[in-house]
Amino acid sequence: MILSYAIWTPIVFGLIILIFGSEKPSAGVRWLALIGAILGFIATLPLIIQFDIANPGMQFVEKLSWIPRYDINYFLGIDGISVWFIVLTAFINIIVVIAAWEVIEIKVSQYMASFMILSGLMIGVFCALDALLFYVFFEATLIPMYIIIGVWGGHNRIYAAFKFFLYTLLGSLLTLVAMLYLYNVTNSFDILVWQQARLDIVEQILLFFAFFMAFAVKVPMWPLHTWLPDVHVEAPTGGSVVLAAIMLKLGAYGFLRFSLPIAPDASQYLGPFIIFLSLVAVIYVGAVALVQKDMKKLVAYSSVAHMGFVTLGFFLFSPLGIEGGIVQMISHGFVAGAMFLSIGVLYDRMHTRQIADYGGVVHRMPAFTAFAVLMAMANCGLPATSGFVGEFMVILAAVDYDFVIGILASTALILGASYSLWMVKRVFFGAITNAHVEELKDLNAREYFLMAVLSICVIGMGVYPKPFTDIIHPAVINLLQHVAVSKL
Amino acid sequence: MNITLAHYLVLGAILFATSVIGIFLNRKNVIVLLMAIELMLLSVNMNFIAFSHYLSDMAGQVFVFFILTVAAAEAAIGLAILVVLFRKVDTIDADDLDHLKG
Amino acid sequence: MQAFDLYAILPELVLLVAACLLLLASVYVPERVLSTPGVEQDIFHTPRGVGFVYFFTIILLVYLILAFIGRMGDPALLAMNGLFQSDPFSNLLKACSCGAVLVSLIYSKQYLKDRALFRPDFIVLTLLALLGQFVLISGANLLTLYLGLELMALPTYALVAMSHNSEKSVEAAIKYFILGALASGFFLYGMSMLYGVTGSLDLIEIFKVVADPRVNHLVMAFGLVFIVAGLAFKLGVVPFHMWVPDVYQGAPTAVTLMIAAAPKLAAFALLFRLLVNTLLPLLGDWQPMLVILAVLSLVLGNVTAIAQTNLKRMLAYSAIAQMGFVLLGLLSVFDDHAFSASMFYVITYVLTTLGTFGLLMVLSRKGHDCETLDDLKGLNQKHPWFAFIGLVMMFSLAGIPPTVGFAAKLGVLEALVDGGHTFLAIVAVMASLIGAFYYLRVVKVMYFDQPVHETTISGSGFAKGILGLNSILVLALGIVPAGLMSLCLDAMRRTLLGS
Amino acid sequence: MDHFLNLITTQGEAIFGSLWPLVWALVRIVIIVLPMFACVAYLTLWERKLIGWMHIRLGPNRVGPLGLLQPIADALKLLMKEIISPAQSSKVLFFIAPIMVIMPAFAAWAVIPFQAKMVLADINAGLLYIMAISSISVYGVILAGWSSNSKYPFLGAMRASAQMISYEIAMGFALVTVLLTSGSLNLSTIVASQEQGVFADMGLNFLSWNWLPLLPMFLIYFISGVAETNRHPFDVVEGESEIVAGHMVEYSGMSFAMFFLAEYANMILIAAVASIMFLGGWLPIVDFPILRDIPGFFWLFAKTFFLLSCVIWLRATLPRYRYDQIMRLGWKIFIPISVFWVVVVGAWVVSPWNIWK
Amino acid sequence: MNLANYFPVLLFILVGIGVGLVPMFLGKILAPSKPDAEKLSPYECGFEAFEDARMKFDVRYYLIAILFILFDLETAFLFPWGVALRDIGWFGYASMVIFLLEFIVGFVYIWKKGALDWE
Repeated sequence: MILSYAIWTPIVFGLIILIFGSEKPSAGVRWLALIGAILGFIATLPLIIQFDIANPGMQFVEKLSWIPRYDINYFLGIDGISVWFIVLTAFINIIVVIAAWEVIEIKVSQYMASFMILSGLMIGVFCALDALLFYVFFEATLIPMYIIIGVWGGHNRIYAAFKFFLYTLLGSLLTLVAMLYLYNVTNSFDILVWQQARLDIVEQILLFFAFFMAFAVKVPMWPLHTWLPDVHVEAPTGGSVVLAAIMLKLGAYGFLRFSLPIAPDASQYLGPFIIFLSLVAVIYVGAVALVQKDMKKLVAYSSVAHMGFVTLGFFLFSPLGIEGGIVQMISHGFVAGAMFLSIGVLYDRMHTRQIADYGGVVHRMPAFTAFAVLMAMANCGLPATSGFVGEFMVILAAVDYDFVIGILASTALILGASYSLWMVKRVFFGAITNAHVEELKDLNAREYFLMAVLSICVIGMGVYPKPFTDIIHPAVINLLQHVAVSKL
Repeated sequence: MNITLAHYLVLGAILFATSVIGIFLNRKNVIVLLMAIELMLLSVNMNFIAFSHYLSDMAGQVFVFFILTVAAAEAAIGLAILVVLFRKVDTIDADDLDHLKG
Repeated sequence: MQAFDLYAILPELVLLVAACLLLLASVYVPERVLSTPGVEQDIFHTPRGVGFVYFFTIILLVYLILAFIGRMGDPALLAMNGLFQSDPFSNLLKACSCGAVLVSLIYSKQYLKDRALFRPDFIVLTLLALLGQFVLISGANLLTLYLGLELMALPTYALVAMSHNSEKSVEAAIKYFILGALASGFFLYGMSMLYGVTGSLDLIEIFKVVADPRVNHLVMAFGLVFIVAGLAFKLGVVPFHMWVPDVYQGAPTAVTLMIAAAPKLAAFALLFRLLVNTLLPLLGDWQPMLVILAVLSLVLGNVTAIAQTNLKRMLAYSAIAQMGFVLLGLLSVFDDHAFSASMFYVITYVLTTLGTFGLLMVLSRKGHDCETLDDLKGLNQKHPWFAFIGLVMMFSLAGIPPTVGFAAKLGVLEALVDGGHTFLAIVAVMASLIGAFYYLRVVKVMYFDQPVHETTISGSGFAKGILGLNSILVLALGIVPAGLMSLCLDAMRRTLLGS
Repeated sequence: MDHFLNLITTQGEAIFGSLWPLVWALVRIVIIVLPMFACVAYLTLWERKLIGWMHIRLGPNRVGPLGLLQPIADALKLLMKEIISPAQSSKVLFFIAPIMVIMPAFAAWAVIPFQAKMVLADINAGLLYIMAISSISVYGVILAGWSSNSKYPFLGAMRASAQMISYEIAMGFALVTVLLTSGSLNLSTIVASQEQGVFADMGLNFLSWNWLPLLPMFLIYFISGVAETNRHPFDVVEGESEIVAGHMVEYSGMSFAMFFLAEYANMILIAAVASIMFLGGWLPIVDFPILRDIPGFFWLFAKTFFLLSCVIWLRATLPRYRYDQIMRLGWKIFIPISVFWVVVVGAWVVSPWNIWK
Repeated sequence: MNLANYFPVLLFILVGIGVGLVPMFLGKILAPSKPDAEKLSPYECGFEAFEDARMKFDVRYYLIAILFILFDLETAFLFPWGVALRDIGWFGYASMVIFLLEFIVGFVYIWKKGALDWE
C-alpha cells in the first residue's frame, strides 16, 4: 500500500485544493499544498528505509484487477531503478510548492493542484508494472503540465504548451500501438510478462522504434529535442523545475523498463545508433548551449546534453554505464531543478532572462551567487558534486566500451564547464552595468532555504553516493543479465 | 416483347440515376430536389414491386406501402421546411443557401 | 404468442402511448394566454402546460431507463412475428439512448425557454425520435429498420427547423432533410437489391441466404454499396458527411444535442445489425469500404476541424472523425470483444457529447448562443468549474487518459491490432494526434486566454448538477471503465449467442 | 349476345390480324366516349331546363324543338371563339392544363361496369384506378391557375385544389366502407355483392344496396362528390362575385370549353360511381321479371340520372357556402364522421352480424 | 395478374388526352385569332396588374396540401385492410383501430392547433 499512498496522497490533496480552493490567493491553499507535498514525501520514505537491497526483483508489489476485459491490472512495484525517482519526485514537489509560495499570484489553487496531481501521476509512472497503467499515468501527466505552461507561462506560452503536448503525444500514441501489439502477442499488459516474451528481430526493432518515439521525445534525444528549449523558456519556474528534474526522466526510465528488456536484441543491434544520437546530443547540443543568450534556454540545452549522457550510459550495456546514467539522472534532478530555481529567483526580480541584462549580480546578491555558482559547478560535473559521480561513471563505461566514444563523451565535461562557467561569469561577476541589477535584493528566507536544501543534496550525493549506487546496483545487474539473453 | 425482371430493374436504375443526378446537379430549385427525392423513392418502389412479383412474395409490396407512406410524411416535412425557408429567405434557389460555411 | 409479444414491445408501447397522450395533453391542458394583436397567439407559451409535459416526460424517461436496465438480464427474443428483437444489446443501447435524451432535455430546458422553443411539441418530437431509435435498435427486419430510421429522422428534421426565426436553422433543416432523404433513398435502393437476391426482408433469413455460396454475389455487392452509402450518410462519415457540419452549426444547440447524442447509438445499432449480424458473409465486400470510409473520416474530419472557429462546427467535424473510430471497431475483427469495444466507444462518445453541448448551453443565455471559440475565452477566470468540465470533455474527445475517451480508443485500437490491422491503428492514432490539436485549442481558449465577452451561466441548479455529474462520470469511467466495458461485452456476447 | 361478340371477334381477327385487340379496344372506347359527349352536352341542357322549371320558368326553348339543339349551338359558339393565350402565361402549361382536367373525366370510364361483364377493362384495382385517375384533375386545376400568371386564376386554383383534396380524404374513407362490405376493389364485384342479403333474397334489391346500411357514408360520398366537382353549393372556386371564374379566368373559346366539359363529365362520373358503389350499379330496383329484362346499363343510367338531377336540385335550392364553411365541413365534420363509420363498419364486418358474407 | 387487362385502360387514357387535344386544335383552326396587348394582359377587372401574380399566398393552403398528403396516404393503408378484413378477423380489426387511434391523435392535435381553421 505504500506505493499507492505515495501516488494518491498528492493527487487527493490536489483535488481537494482544486475543489475547495478559492479564486483569490490565500494562505490556506499554500499551506494545504505544502502539507500535502510533505505528506506525500513522507509516504515515499518507507520505500527507501524498507528497501531490500538483496532483492533485485520487484518490491512493494500491489496488484488489483482494473480492467479485467483486457487483463489490465492496477499493478505497482518498484526495484532499485525506480525507487530513487519516486523519492526525488516527491521531494521536488515540496521544492516546487515552496518556490511558488509568493511568486504565483493568479489562480494559486489551480497552480498548486496541478503540481500536486502532476507529482502523483509521475510517481505512478515510476511505480507502474502494468504497461497500460504506465501509459495512463504517462499520458495523464500531459494535462497538468499543459495547463501549467499555458496558464502561468511566459509570452509565448501557448505555442510552447501546444508544442509540448503534441510532441509528446505523437510519441506516446505510437507507443500505445506497440503496447497493444505486445498485448496481442502475450495476452497481458504485465511488463514483467512482456520482458519474457519471445519476439523475432523484426518485431523487436519495430517495437523498439515505437517505444523509442515516446521515450526519445520525452528524454529528449537529439533530434527530437526541439520542444524542450521552447517549453523551458515559456514555462513558469515550477514547471521548468519539474520538467527538467522529473519529466525528462520518465523517458529515460521508459528505456530501462521497456526498450532494453523487451527488445534486448534490437537494443543491442541499435545500440550504436543510440550511442551516436547521444553523442550528438552531448557534443552538438552542448555547443549550441554555448551560444545561448537566454539563461533558461542555455540550461535547457544543457539538460538535453546531460540526458544525452544518460542514454549514452544506458546503451553501453555495462553496469557502470547504466548505473552512471541513473545516478546522473538523479543528480540532474537536483542540479537542473536548482538551476531553474536560480533563474526563477533572478527572473522574479528582474523579469528578464537575457544573460546580457545581468552582470555583477554578486555585488548585490552574494549568498545567492554562492549557491548559483555551486550549482553551475555541479552542472559541469565538478568532483564532490553529484554531477561528477554520474558523468564519471558513464565516461568510465564509455572508455571501457570504446576509447573514442569515451573521449567524445568526456568532451561533455569541457563543454559543460564552458557554458556553465561562462554564464556564471557573465551573469554574476564583473561590474554592474545595469541599473536594475543595482536594486537587487539578496535571497529571502524561503529562497535561501530552497537553495540550501538543494545544495545539501547535491554535495551530499557527490561526496557519498554509496546509498544510491547500492540500491541501484542489484537491479541493474539483473536487468543486464536479462538483456544479455537473446530472445530470438 | 417479353417484359422480364431485368427490364423493371433497368427502369428502376434509370429512375434512380435520374434522381441522383437531379439532386447533385440541380443547383436551382429546392423543389426540384424534393421531387428528385420522391422519384428516388419511387424507383425503389419499382424495384421492390418487380422483385416481389417475380419472387411471388408479398413482403416486397407491403414494404412499398410503407415506403409510400413514409415518403408522404417526408414530403410533408420537406414542404413545411421549404415554406418556412421561403418565408425566411425569400428564395428557394439552392445556390442561395450559403449561410452556413466553415 | 400475443401476450408474450406485447411484453417484448411494452416499453415502446408505453413510450408511444405517452407521446400521444402528451401531444393531446399539450392541447387540452393549457391555460390560454391572451394574445396581443400582431403577436402570433401560441397557447404553448403557457408555463404550466409545458411544465406538465416536461415533468411527465422526465418521469417517463426515468421509467424507461429502469425498464431497460431491468430487462438487461432477459434472454434475446424475437417478437412481432420476427419483426422486432429484444436482446441485451438492444436493451443496453435503448437504456443509453433514453438516458441521453433525458439528459439532453434537462440541459436544454433553460436554453429552450430563453428562445421560446420550450414547447410541448418540441418534447413530443423528441420522444417520437426516441421511439424511432428504439425501433431501429430492435429492428429484426428490413422493414422495421427502415421505419425506425425514418421515425428517428423525421422528427429531427422538424426539430431543426423549429427555431424558424433563424435563417441558419431553417437552412440547416433543409440541408439535413435533403441529404437525409437522399440517404434513406440510397439505403432503400440497397435494401431492394438485398430483397431481390434473398427474397426476404427478414434479417435472419437474409443471413441464411447470404451465407449460401450460390447466391448472386454481384447483385449483393451492388446492393451493399448502396446500403453502406446510406448508412454512411446517416452516420455522417466522409464522403457522406456534408450535412453534419451545417446541421450542427445551424440548429439550435439543444437540437444539435438531440442529433449529436442519442441517434449515434441507433445508427451504430443499425450498422451492427445490418452489416455485422446479417451481411457478415459479405465481409470481403464491406470491410474495404468501411476501411476507406473510416480512414477518410478520421483524416478529413480531424484536419478540417482544425480550421473551424465555430465550436459547433468544429464538434461536427470531430463527430465525423469519432464515427470513423466506431467504424474501425466494427471492421477490425469479428468477435464480441471488438464489437463491444465499438459499442463502448459509441456510448462513451455520447456521454462526452452530452457534456460538451450541455456546457455550451449552460454558457448560452437569452439572445446569445455560446458557439464560437471567442465565447469560451477566459472561462477559467470566472467559472473554473465549468472550464474544468470543458477540459475533461475535450481531453476525453481527444482520448487522453484518464478520461473515458482513452478507454474507448484503447478498446478500438486493441481490436484493430488484434485483427492484424496495425497499420490502420497507426493511421488512427496519427489522426487523433491531429485531433488533439483542436481539442487542445479549446482548452487553451478556456484556460490561457483573456475573456473577450461577458460569460454568463444559465440553467437550473439541477441541470448544472447533472452536468457536473456528467463530467465526473467521464472521468470516473476513464479511471474505472471495467464495469461499463463488461456490461457491453456481456450484452454483446449474449446477443451474439442468441442469434 | 355472346354469339354476336364471337362473330365480331373472328371477323376482326381475320381483317386486322394481331392488331385486332387494339382495334377492338378502340372501338369499344369510342362506343363509350361518343355517348359521353352527348350526355355531357345534354346534361347542360337538362340542368338549365330543370333549374328553369324549379324557378318556374321555361329554360332554353329557342334553339330547336324544346331547345334541344341548344347544346349544339353552345358548342359551335365556343368553337368559333378566339383562343387567347395571355402574354405572361407559361404557354406550354397553359395549353396542357385543360387536357389534364378533361382526360381523367373520360379515362375513368375505362373501368366502369355498365352491366355484368360489360366493362372495358375488368381490372382488380378498379376502385383504386378511379381514385388515382380522378386525382389528376387537381393537377390540371393547379396548372391552369399557375400558368395563367394572373391573380384571379391563381387564387382560384389554390381554392379549388384545396377544396378538392380536402374532400378527397372523406371520399376515400367512404369508399373504404364499401370495400369493407364487398371485400374487393373490382367494381363489378362490388356491384355483384350488393345483390345478396336478406332483402335481395326477398326480391327487394334496393334495400340491400349499400346506401341503406352505409347511409351516412353514402351522403358523405355524394356531398363530397359535389364538392369535388366544385359544384353548387361548393362553387366558391368560381364564385363570380369574388374571383370571377377561378382558375378558368384567362381561358376562352375551346380551351375554356374543356374545363366546362370536364366539370360536367366529372359530375356524371361521380354520379355513376356513386350509383355503382351505393345504389347497386346495373341492378334493377326490385327483382321483378319485367324489370330484370331491362338491360343493366339502363338501370345504371337511370340511377346516374337521378343523382345528377339531385346535384342540379342542390344548385337550385341551396345558397353558396363560404369558403371557410366548406373547409370546415370537409375537415371537421366529414372526416371525423367517416373515420368513425369505418371503425363501425369494420366491426360490423368482422362481427357475427355481418350481412355481407 | 394479367397486365393485358390494363391495356385498354392505357388506351383510354390516350383517347382521353385526344378528347382534350382535338377540340382545342379545332378551336385553334376554326376560331379567329386577332391578339392585341390589351387582350393578352392578365385579367384584373380592368385594372392594370402592378405586381407579379406569383406572390406569396396564405400558408394555410400549404398546410392543407401537407395534411392531405399525410391523411390520404393513411387511407391508403385502409384499402388492403378493407379487402382483407374478412380473412384477418378481429386481430386485423384491432390493429387498424390502433392505427386509426394514432391517426385520430394527430387529427385532434392539428385541429386543436388551429390548422383546420380558416378564419
